[in-house]
Amino acid sequence: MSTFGARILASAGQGTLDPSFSLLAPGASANAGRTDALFIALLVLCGGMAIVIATLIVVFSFRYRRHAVVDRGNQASGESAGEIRLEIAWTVTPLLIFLGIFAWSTWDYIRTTRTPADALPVYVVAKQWMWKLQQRTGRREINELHVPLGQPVRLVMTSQDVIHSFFVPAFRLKQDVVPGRYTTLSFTATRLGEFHLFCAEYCGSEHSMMLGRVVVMMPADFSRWLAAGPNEPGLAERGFALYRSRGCSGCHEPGSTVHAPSLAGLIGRTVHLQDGRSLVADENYVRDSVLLPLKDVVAGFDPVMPSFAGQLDEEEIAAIVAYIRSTSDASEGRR
Amino acid sequence: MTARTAPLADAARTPRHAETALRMETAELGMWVFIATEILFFGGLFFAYLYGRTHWPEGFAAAGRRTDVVLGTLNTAVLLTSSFAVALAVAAAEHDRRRWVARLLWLTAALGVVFLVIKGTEYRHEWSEHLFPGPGFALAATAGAELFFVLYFLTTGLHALHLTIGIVLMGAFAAGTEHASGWAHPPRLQVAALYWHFVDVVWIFLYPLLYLIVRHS
Amino acid sequence: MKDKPEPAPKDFAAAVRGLAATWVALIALMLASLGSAYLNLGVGNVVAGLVIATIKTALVVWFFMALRRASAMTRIAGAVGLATLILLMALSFADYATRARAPARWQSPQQLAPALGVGAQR
Amino acid sequence: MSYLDDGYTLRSWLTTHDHKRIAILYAIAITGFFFIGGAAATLIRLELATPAGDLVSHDTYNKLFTAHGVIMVWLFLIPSIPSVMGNFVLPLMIGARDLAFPRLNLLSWYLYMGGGILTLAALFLGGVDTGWTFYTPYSTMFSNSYVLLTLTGVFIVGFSSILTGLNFIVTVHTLRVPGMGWFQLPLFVWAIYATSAILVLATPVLAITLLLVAAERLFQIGVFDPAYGGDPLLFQHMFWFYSHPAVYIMVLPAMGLVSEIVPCFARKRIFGYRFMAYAILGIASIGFLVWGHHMFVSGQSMTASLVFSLLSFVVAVPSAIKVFNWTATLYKGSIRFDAPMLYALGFVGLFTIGGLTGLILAALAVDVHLTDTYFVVSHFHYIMVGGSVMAYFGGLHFWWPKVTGRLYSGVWARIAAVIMFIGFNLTFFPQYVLGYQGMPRRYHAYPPEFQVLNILSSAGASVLAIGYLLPLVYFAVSLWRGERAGANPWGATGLEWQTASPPPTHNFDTEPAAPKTVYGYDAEADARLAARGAPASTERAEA
Repeated sequence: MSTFGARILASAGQGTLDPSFSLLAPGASANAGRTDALFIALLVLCGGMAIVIATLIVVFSFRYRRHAVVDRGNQASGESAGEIRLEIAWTVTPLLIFLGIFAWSTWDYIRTTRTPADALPVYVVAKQWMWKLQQRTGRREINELHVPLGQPVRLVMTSQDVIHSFFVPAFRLKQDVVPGRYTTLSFTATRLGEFHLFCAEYCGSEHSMMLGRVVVMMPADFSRWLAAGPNEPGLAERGFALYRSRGCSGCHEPGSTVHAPSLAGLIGRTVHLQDGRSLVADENYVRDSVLLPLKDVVAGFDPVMPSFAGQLDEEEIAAIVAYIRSTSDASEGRR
Repeated sequence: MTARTAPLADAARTPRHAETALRMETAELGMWVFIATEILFFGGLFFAYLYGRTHWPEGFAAAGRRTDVVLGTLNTAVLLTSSFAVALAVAAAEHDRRRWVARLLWLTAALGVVFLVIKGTEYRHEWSEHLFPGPGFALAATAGAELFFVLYFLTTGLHALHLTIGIVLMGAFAAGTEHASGWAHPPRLQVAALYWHFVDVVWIFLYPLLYLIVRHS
Repeated sequence: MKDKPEPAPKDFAAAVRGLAATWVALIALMLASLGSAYLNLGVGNVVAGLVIATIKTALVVWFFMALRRASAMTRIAGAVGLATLILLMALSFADYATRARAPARWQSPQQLAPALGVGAQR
Repeated sequence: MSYLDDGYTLRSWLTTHDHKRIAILYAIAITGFFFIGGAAATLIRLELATPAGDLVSHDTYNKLFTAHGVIMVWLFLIPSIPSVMGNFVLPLMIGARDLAFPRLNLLSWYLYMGGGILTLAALFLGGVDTGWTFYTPYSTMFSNSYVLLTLTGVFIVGFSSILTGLNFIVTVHTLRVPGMGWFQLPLFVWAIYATSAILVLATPVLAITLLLVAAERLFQIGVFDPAYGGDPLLFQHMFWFYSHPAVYIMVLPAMGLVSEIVPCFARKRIFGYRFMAYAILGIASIGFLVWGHHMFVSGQSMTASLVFSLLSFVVAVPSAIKVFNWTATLYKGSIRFDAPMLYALGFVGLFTIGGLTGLILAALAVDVHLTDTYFVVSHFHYIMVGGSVMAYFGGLHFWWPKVTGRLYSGVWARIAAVIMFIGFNLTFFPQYVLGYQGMPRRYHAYPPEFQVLNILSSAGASVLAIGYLLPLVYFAVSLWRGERAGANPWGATGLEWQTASPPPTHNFDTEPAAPKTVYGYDAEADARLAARGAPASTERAEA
């Protein structure tokens, strides 16, 4: 941890109790600039309003203090028409301003959540009190995430126990990691360096120790780093091995005797269900289908698939999902 | 709601309080506000039910078939009749038929007890059929079925608790009316009856949601 | 909705007749509700069940609970409770109806045993 | 005979049905809880003075912030202004002799004490570490602490809130003095009325939610637990359905209080009375529609987030109206700066900052960065401590002469107000910056670059603590040998000032007449009086 601390200090260029901190920590992702711009605009607006109100209070307090000799005349005893106009004005004006802010922030938010099609997937499993991450090639990391500069990355996250939250302040992004389902977070890093990774949702005793760092590298360095890792099979390869060894292929391969839907290119496809509903298949759908096959049966197939609940762990399911995703790279990155 | 006691001892100095009509309005409004609270209290459970029903329709259907529709319907009839009885009691009290008031209130309380006995019988059947959530739950293979029974026991259990309070209340008013106790006057009885009707209304919604999900096929 | 609260019926027999008619209607509606469950109506089953329950509630509230004789404020008190409950459900379902997927079964070991009952293993 | 002289035994206090005595019972209990919660906060700030977790262990730290949250929210803030000041002055303000259900009122206090003691018991037995939010599945299946006992305590306190709310609603409806219409009610009555509606409608949802959490912990049933088909977000929806309106439970009465104090010390009717009343109702009702803004990054759907974001902007409008109207009330007033006024003006300033930063948090794109950081911590402390607690002290200073019949040291009271204002800003303003820099909340240890601001904050907390301790001293002195206060030391117009200080047991010796207008102050006449050198505390029954 001491080297970690030293690294933080080195990268931030600050010593303990160094008063030369910057008010806004530097942003390091594509959306950080937008978020900062919106934040500063809001700060100016809100600060301006606060200053105007404070000034008025101070000026009125001084000018109309009890012993001041000042004109206090022309006070209407009831609500005059002018007063009502004033009330309406200061009701409608803030409302319009607020709606404007809403539009701006919503626009930003939608842009931030949109994931480019070529985003690099990284699977994240959170548990008390660590982050386990896995690149598509199968290279695993704990409490560290290496990403290439300038390339969109999409985190597919789930938790093994309680709710955690993946928070990288330099990216101005945060997403809760919820047990029992996948949540996603996408970003494009725009600065080289190392950045804090925090767990932002209280998760028990060592919540404040659930730290990590995000390392942004040049794409070439990243490729080298990826290749230099322990030589494990890629996540999708591992998924394919599971797909074979656990018997998925026995039914889902096109030529098999049991009639089961083909999984090739499944993710991103619209699936029509027996009960008339339809949905776009995503990681959660695959996950549900592995664990709770009878929940969403595809139209035209018998509900014969057994549940794999308790037989596959979270990381194995992630591998199978990665494999299925790899069969449909063309449609990757929807949602 | 027996706590409606503004400083009555000094009624002469507070003419506003002396008016029965106003006291009546105070107590009645208090009870309705209390009912609003209760709507939200049971509402939380209905909300959880709505979540379960929309997310696990098959599980809820499978579990819903296992409830005892005969006893459930019988119980609905019992409770509706008890509401009728207490409404009659209020009407009788308004028209000064004290003997009828007491009889009808005893009948109401008795119907409440019948309801609880039938409900207990149902619980016993469900226990023997392993429908209590927990280890050895009969429908463990069907996702969502257990959630249904969790909500089934929570809602019916809370309802039974409310009903038990109602039975005590009705019994007290019946006895109070028989002994011509001053506190068991008609306006107060009417307010107590509101509570009983509310407990009935909760059951009116529980009946289709718990017993009548899918009975065909 | 009537503007002025209705006075109590003067005649006891008339009051009893009114309440009895309400009771008969309630029992009939209950049987209708029961019957509807045995028809295959799809979503209609739920709708029928809830609509009938609402009508029954209206009958109980209006005639048994004498809301027709109550003051406007009293009516509002009940209505606001109901409206708030609908808000809770409606706005939450703005989330559930549009969320990408429902949560699924989760398979991590329990850290705590439940305080009562053995649980967990099934 | 004043209500204070109506029996001196402990029994006469513990079995009283008098709303004024029950208010005193609440005040004593609440003061105790406030300082226990404050002690937890002191330890938190001490721990955070250094980046390393060196003062207490992480488990102890987690229990400290949970204790601080649970005590301050449910045992102090929610009952503070409604149960103490609402109880004392609401019947007086509408010319009633008591609440509609006096015995129920006493029951509320016993429920509150019972729940409070259970909660404290949980803390002293070993504590709870879930955070005051009790998020599942941590609270149901992972926390190894006294969750059930705490849940029971909060559950019971919830019923106390419900009964208090019910009592106030019925009282305002049925016991107003004849001739007092809705638009002649003081705004404090409006605020308490709206607050009561929230108490009655939101608290039961909390009760059932806590019951489900307890059931889940006991039987592992799976309503909120994904392992058995439940959804942790279902808990969050139900919890925030209560807990967001609960914020308005805490701040609406404070707004009402300030609306009493500002006109009185500006000697002017409140500006835009009707709009103030509508704004109270607007906040109370729209406040029910915005809970989802606590869940922007929780994994709720994007559509839901957009809807809740929009509604959160809308709820800011009535709050803005109120700030504008308070400011406009000062215009052409004849302003006196007694202690209550200083607290009220402090409230307006701090509430404005808290409200405006709320606007920043309502913006989705920014909230994704700021939520669960110190920015949020600072925001809600500005509203609840800068806002509600400041107003609570304002009310205490405003009605102290009425409650006790004694005056306190005006100089010391003003000094305390200034110290609180400065200490508060010093404590919490740095936390906004910390939040934007990315320091997550509920962290026991933190990276060293956050230390400067944390030290500032801890230093401010010690100033704030002095501010909170000072009133204990001068109020005690006031009780012991304070000057006698007349019936109306501030020359205020409310009905509560038209009876003796302290009021007789039955409130009014003769039933008061409903005033023709509310806040009938006259700044011009007051300024003329001042020019002739009349003392500040001129007694004027009809101002």
